Amino acid sequence: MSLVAAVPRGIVLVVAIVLIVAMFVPPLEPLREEFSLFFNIIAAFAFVLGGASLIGRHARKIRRRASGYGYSVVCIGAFGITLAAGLLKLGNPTGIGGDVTARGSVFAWIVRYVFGPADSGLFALLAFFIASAAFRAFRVRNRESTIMLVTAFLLLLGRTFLGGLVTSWLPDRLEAFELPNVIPWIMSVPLKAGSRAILIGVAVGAIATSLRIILGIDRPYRGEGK
Amino acid sequence: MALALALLAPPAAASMPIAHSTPSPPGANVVTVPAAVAPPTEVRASDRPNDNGGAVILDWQLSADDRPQHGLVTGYEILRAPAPAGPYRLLGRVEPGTSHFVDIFAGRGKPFYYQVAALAGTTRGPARPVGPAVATAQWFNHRRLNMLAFAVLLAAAILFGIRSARRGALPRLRELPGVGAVEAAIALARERNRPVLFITGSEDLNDIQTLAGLSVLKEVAGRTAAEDVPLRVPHMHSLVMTAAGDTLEEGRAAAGKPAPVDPDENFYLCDEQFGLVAGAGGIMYRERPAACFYFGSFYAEALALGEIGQTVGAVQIAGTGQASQLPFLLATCDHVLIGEELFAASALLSRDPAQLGCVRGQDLVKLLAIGLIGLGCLLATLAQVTGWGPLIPAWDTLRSLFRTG
Amino acid sequence: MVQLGRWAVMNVTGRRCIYLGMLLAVTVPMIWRISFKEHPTPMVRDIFATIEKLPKNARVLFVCDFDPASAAETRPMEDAFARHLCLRGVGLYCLTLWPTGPIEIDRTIRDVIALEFPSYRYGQNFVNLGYMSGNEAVVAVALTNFKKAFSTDVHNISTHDASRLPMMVPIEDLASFDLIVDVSAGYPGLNEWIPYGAIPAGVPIVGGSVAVGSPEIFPYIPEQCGGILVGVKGAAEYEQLLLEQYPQLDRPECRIALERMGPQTVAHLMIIGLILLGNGIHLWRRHKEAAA
Amino acid sequence: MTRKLILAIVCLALLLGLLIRASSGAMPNPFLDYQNLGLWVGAALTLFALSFLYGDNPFFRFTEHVFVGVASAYWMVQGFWGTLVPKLLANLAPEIAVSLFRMDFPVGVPWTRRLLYALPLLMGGLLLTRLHPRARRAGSWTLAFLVGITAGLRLIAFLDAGFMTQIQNSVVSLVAVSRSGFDLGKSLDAILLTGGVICCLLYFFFSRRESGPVALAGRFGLAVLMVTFGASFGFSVMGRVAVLVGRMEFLLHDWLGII
Repeated sequence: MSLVAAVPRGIVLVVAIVLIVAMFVPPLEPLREEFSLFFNIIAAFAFVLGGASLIGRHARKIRRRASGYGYSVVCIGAFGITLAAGLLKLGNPTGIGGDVTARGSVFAWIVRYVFGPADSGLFALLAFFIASAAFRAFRVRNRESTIMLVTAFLLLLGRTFLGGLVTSWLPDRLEAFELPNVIPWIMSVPLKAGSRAILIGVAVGAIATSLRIILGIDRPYRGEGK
Repeated sequence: MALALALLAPPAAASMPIAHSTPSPPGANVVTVPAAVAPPTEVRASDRPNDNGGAVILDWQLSADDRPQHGLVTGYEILRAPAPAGPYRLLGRVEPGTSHFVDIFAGRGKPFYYQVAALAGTTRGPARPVGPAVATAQWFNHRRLNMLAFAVLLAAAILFGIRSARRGALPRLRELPGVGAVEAAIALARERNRPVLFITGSEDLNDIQTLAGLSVLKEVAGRTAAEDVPLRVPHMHSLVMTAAGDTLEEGRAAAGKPAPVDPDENFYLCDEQFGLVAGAGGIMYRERPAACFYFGSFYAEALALGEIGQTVGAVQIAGTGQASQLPFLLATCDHVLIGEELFAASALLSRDPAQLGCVRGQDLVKLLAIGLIGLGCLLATLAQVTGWGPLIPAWDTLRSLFRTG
Repeated sequence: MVQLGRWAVMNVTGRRCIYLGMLLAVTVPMIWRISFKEHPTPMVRDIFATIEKLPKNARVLFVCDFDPASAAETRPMEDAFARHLCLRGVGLYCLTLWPTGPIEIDRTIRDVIALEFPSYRYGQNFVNLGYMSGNEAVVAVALTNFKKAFSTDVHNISTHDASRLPMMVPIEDLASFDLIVDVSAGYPGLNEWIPYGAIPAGVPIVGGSVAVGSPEIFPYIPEQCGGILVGVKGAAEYEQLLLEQYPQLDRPECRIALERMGPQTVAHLMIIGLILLGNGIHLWRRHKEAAA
Repeated sequence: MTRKLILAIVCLALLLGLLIRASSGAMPNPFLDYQNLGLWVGAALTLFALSFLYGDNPFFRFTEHVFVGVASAYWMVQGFWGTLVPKLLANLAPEIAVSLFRMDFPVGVPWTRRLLYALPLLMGGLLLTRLHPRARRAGSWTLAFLVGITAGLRLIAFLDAGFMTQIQNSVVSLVAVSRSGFDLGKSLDAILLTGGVICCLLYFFFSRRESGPVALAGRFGLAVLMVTFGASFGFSVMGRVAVLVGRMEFLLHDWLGII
């Protein structure tokens, strides 16, 4: 391992250790704040790479006249217009120093009438997907799937007016087993237990992964390779 | 629990001044304003501990005229000066009944003198200067000593696991069928001559789950390269795309099939989750991947990706720590790695001793968590049932071990 | 690792029938305006009571952590909260941690505060602090130094400017607020504001969450979080309470969530029917296979 | 071919009908102003997006490409005006931001701060060397820097909020006492909650055997997890349907004007 190749590992080690130590040393604590800000700043630089990837991929399709290259023209066009409108604040009534989404600007129009509807339109697909997923997945197949099916069924029932009706015949003594009371119980006992255990498990996994990265066992950046 | 809490509660209520609320007869609302309101007593100014300087804490006893009802005091004014003689500048006002103020603009290392004066309407009562108080920085935050201890303990457990595995004591781990299915799915893709789609979640590189996803991608990259299966890795973040480019190269080099990354296999779509759905959905419909892998942090897009993958008949394997999206992945994918299993996937795929040892270390940490929960609950229950004096401070100490701040 | 088994791939027609059914289940009750009366749950009543007993000069941090994509669920909550808080006459400090959140704050200010409460003055009764990037890091900064995290409002007026933003004068840190109200649709949201903001500052917090994110908030209730409105149903229950307490609000724009519950109910019934149908087919097939 | 022709004629007829309805004032007229045009654009994009349910088609493909282009540019613009200018430039050289963009930043930034903020500038610059195929190595220094930040910040964050806080919340008395004395229901809840958390954690054990008491506890843990998943599935249907309702409101009310 050459010295130059060892630099990234050293950077990871130093940065991570400094940020961990900063949690316990008050004069260093502002660093944690500053460094998470640095992340966002560098992520903003990275947009150049993302843009290059997007334009490069579609430009190649256009150059090769690959099938459906017309869509690539649309994509690059939409990208270019939005980028110009936003960076130059075209038609912005508050000028170059104002809010980029100020009403009346070209960018605000695009956000409101192109970005918004397309985004929510795609989001709305989920209503259909959830129905077909429920139809396909919730079957009495084995023990696990049955438990999941029954819970989901109860929850769905409880979200409608039927929730109060199906168990209203129960005597007052068994009030606790009425659906409107069972659902909060599910949310506050088994669901709480399950989500808490997942949280703890994820925390343990995340701590271990952080350690692996700090020690250089995991290298999601280019390490010693060529 | 309520019992134990009552036992632990300091006898604060007894020292509170009790207001004599004799109802005044109608028409007797004559207010006599005395020459001055009584000043607050025992004013103390001290450096706020465990910080980076900059703050001075002021505490005082309420003015004798500050009572819950019929009190003259309408608030307190806090004044500050660089010298005992002044000039004093107003720092702030607090409501009546308040006996605490933090001056967060005290700088570092500068001595200041303070006055706390009671207010009666627009009249400011007399006040004596206190001080000097100097805000200083501490080199260690004692309130986080417990966190440091836990950090060291957890790191030691994980390092122990890694060390023993590196020395040859490979842990016996249970099989995760989802991990085995990854190889089968790649073989299927080769058989059908179709690509494999891999998505590293919708979070940026500042999420540990994304990094765990990249580790899985590294293994998948090696195996697809060995089987000559094309790979499609669309991204929601430019940084993740850049890192994934390196990951792909490393994975291939490790599998003995080094090859540069094609810009059509590792690419950026846009930073919007439904842009990922549209883009990846389009790829799924047009290129019909034989297998789709989703490893990372997912939100609403998980259901859409899984369902589109179902429609095109791909084998789907997912892993995420997002509890709220796990049900949708379970309903659409063939195999799902739940929560912590995501972080173990790359270890099980690579069979790298250090990584496997780390997974063993995670088990040790969980054992510790279970032990602490069990011990804490036992202490709390015993303290409540028996009411035995020494148990209560013991339980309280244990609870304070987990206090963060 | 869980495997529920490999599903039989549904045929295209079956899938399209389900999609069509869903479309009808949602549009038909919307066109014929089918709606049902809501019965508020204790948690929603608790949230309502928390805001109802705020004093007149209270300062409320009103966080809008959602974007237009999730607005269908969160907008009715945001509006109901804004309406209720304005009716109580409290000071509103609006902000968001979502880059696309400012659109929603502007809309609430325009359609609710400015339109229905003309006596609310900018800088005195409400202020729009806009978007700040950095997610939970912003919360952590605001915790100790609010004006460092939000140095200007959306109009680039300094938050230290006492003449133009007099309501910012008493604000030092998060503890300066009497209540945090956060309507959130994911990350960053309640799951960040509660542990990094409300708990260390000791400020009560209530809010609303999209249904999908709510199980992550439940562990905080009731100790660290006063309660959350869950999805459209929570918003509808809140609207019901508002209507009962303030009958003058009986206008269409104050019953948005109540009206949206109509298609919800029918869609839920359809999914319930689908699950029953699916299991019926499944059991019938299994029975036939066993017989064969 | 005939099928496509019929489809085109039906689409044209529909569009013509809508335009006539718009010119009569029942719907927003797209040729009146930009807002009304926007409603038509939004309605078209919504319909195109929903057309994906039928399968991949040119309308969806068009929306997909428009959306990917617009959304990536949207986030770049936000990155520039929301991060690079107010966070980097305002700390590094606020004079430029003030004179170039007429923005209201304080200019008296101390040189130590400027020096500190030269670090992200340097790292960002190094990252851009990725654009050149031969200068790529320097970019991995930036990636290492970012990964280091993530590991350093997240390790503590998960220790704090995920590990310690969750354990603290779990440490409770298993015997609940209400005003009227011992409360059986609440006590059972507490036992089930604690037992559930422990069993789920045991389920996550990687070095457990396939049988034995730990495996048994793990199976109970799995059952608890399945309840969790079922509940959150049933719970989130409402949110998904709500989005569709919102879209339908937009189409039926804002655009078509029939409800």
